[in-house]
Amino acid sequence: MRALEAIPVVVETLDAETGVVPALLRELDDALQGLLDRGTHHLIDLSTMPMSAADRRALEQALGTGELTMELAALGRSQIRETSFPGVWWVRHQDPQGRTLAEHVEVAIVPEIAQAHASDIERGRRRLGTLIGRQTSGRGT
Amino acid sequence: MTQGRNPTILEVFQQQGLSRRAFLQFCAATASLLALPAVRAAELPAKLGAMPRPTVIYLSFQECTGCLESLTRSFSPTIENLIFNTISLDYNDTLQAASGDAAEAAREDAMRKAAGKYVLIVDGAIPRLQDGAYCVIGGKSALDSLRHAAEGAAAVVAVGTCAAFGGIPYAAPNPTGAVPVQDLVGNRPVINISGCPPIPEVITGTIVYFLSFGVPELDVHRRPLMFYGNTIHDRCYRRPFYDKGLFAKTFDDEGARNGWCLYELGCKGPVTYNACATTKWNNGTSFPIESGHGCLGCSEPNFWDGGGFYRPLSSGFWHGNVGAELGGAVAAGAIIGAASAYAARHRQKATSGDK
Amino acid sequence: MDLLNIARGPALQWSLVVFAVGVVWRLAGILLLARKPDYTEPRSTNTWGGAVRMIVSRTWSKREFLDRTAFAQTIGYVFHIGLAIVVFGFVPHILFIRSLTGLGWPGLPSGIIYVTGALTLAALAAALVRRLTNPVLRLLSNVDDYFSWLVTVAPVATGLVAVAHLGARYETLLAVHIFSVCLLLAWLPFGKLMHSFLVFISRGTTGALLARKGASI
Amino acid sequence: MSEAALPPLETTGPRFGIKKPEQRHDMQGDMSDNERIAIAMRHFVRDFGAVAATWMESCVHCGMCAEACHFYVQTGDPKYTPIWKIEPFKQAYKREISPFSFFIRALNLKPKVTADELEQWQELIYDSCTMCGRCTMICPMGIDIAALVGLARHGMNKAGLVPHELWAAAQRAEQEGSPLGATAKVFQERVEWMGDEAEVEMHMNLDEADVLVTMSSIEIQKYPQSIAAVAKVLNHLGMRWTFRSDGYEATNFGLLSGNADWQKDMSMKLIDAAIRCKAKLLLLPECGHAYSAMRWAGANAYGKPLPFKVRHISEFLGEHIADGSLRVKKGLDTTVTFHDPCQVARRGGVFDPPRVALEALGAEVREMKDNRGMSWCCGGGGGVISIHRADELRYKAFEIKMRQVDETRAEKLVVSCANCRLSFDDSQKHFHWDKTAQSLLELVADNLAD
Repeated sequence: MRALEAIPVVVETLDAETGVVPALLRELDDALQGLLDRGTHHLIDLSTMPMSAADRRALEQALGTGELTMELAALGRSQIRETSFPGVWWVRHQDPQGRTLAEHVEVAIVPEIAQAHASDIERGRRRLGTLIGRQTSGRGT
Repeated sequence: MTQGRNPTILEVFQQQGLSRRAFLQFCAATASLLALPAVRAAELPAKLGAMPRPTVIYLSFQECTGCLESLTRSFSPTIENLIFNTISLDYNDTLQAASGDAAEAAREDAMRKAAGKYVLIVDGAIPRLQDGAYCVIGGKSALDSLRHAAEGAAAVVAVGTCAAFGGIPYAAPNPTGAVPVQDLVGNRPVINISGCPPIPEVITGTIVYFLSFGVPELDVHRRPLMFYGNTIHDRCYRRPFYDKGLFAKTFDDEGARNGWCLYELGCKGPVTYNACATTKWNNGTSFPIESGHGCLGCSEPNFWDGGGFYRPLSSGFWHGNVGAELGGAVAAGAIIGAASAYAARHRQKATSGDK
Repeated sequence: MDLLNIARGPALQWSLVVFAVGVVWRLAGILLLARKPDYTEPRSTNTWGGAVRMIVSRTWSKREFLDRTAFAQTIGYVFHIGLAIVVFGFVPHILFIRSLTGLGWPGLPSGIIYVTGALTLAALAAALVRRLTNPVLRLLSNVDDYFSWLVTVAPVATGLVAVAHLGARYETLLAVHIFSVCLLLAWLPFGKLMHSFLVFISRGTTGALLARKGASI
Repeated sequence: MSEAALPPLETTGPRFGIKKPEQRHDMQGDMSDNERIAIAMRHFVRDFGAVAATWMESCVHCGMCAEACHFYVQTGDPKYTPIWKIEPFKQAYKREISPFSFFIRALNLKPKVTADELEQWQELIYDSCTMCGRCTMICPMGIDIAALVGLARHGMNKAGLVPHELWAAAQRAEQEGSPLGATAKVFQERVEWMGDEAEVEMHMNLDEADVLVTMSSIEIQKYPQSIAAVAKVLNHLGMRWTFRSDGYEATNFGLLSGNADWQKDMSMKLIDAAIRCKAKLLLLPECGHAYSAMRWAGANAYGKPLPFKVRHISEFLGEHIADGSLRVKKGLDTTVTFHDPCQVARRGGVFDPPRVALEALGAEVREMKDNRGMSWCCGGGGGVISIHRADELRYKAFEIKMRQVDETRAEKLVVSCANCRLSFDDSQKHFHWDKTAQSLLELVADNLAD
């Protein structure tokens, strides 16, 4: 099917800033205030936002990178990166093929996805129980 | 395992060795797919997680299994597949191993157990003539099994244009008297997910939305507005060419090569509502127009009888031979005209008699 | 979608049939009336030349009349030429004509069509205002004038609304647009819009008669 | 009807015509209104051929014809819009003859025309329309409105709705051969008198001649010098010509009043006379509607092509000067402006011959702003000059012509139509204007080369 590749697909992309970044920064500022006063979480879903590539670059540049980056491998892979502003996290979820499924900017002490959840801990603890059980039974209790 | 009730979706995830974080990843992906507003997206994990794993009955009638193929995405274990696991698909005569009476008994049992709460997915149109004799499964006609299944369903999801609007079986001359689901099911909410086939993410996304938040906002054809709110034309990346008046005249001319608008090659984008231009197909790879072919309008009623896939949308839509009819009209006009002129002359002669 | 299918299918088909019957009926009804021979000695026998000359020359006012007719005539030409550009320049229209006759030609960018459509609408509105305010026109005008105006404006207005997707769903707007075209086609032969045909016949006839006498055209 | 019973004439003053009646009778016959309407519509409908029908169907109510009509332009009254003048007749056409007439009658889409509507329209069809055809020049649909008004007058005439003076003049013409009392006897006496007065050889009632010369009553009664002038010219050309007392009156009040039968009678008189004397040319005098009646309608009254040519005197003079057979001297070395009579120029197609003649006489022709086919009407044509009721309106219309003549600052004003001369003379007295309209024929006759 070499002929098909020959057809160049010219896609016109808008590569100018649309002015959405300043608005987002002001939203983050307000969310950080909410986090400090009331401990409320806030999430901005970037993938549903009409942002051009230039906007995305501008936002990344504005937020910068912080000290902590986490890598999560569960259903797919996720990168959780603290921005240069503590409490503001850049979270990207990818499917096993590496396609970005969702991208969020979260305002929280630690993003909820990073924290271990009670139900996981409890199942973990049971597994630990069976592990301990085997070791003690190994010594004939 | 908690006895006595169906496990919640979160528990199903965990039973498969997946952590809550995996579930959160799944919720984030689905929320962005459904373009849920921030408030709803935050609620999704809690709502979906706590949902007891719903029973799903998938009945196939006059269909080509294209929708199922699309739904199961047999060639790549993607996020949709997992959705597929989170819902307890208790009956699907194509996928399940069981068959014959055992399978039917299992279905009846599942329906009885989750009476009033299970989700009924219907694929394919339902023939009515000879009271459903054209489609009989296990001795029961499609007509009867749909009515019976719909009784206990929390909602009926008609997947594919056949189930939603009748599709191919419904197209002229419709020998079997096929009708869409919505013509038969009156007392249960019906959600149409039209398309031939529909986009996989649209099917699963709608089901997830329904599980979490109930029946989504529907358009005039009962299709979820979050996927069927805009026409392909309004979201098409080739729209600037339409506005500039640059059109491909054939499938391999300079216009086609430059990716110009396919309006002249019969694209039905302007009158077709679907998410192809945004969500796209095959994991966001492309959609019909992007790969050089006009939209067929497959998510709209009667698209099979829409006057030809390669005739431009604005061309006439004639029944019968235009030339002959207009010729006949001209002849008729001439005769009536001549008659009126003759009558007029006659009136004139009548007056010229007297002084 | 079925409203649209009715509009672009049977409705359009029947209105074209009515259009064809009506136009030929009216023309035949006029042209087949008695024609008296003229035995006088002609000053010129180039009557066809006179006919063509009048058809061409009457498209624009003579110098002596221009200062009194320029405004009205300009409005007239803005919407006549505007209608021509929109109807014959917009690609979907061209494709419709091609589906009917097989004839096709390259179209204009849609942007230009939208601007022209708006200008046409404005000119038609100005024409109506003039018809309602000018004493001569108020005296002359009857139901046919106002209804024919409405029937001409409707396709332009509904066309622009359809293109801009204002209000209802696109297919409903498109259906309304096509129905308005059906109304125009069906009404044309029975009202003042018949001048689209009669203008050539009337100017030609008079041009020929005057040329025969060598009188001014 | 004896001499005394005929309507009285006004013989003194600038305008020779029917005397202004104390009591106007603008309705003839004692028919009831319904009868009047019925006859009017029947006879109106009878005239309609494909051409008139095309015109009746083509009007788009654009109102531009008003901008060309001197009566509307000067008064601004919308009722003088040319196409409005035939509105009742359009109604009748639509009801009786149009392609959809059956439905229009059945559904009564166009109401029947009423008697008082017709009476109201008399002023529009006669007083305020000289049938000059200027509206025909502007109509974007090419409708010959002047011709339609002519047709409309047939219906009005049958309905007995002709203005008093026009009916009186037409009656005199039908009965005694001339609208203004120029009977055959009076004509012969005048010819003899002019023959002696101007020492010109006159020919009356020859059995055979090449040219049959006709005159208009206006010239016979008010401008008799024209009789001598035409005789001088023809003798100078050495042509075999004659007057005929059995066919001399070129004016046609049948046409002006709308009486088709009388129009035919009057035309046939001239045609028969021309045939009797085996003429090759019927020479029409300085008169406008005479040209329309004979040149462009004579053959149709006769029913087949005429065995002789028909020429207007100004056309005749121009052609013979141009081909050198008529030699004149440059006795008119001054600035001149020429008024084109509507029926001869715009409607008749005679533009250049008068100018050839004037230039041959050494005059510097200064054209008016609107001239030739676009010339403004003198306001008196189409019988309007004879209707006293229309005088105010006619004077208003004349103001345009007066202004355009003055604008040329030409020293002399020349015209080639006796009816126009009446209108110019009458208006000159009314406006105390310094210009007097002069006859082209008389100027040529006074400047023949020796």
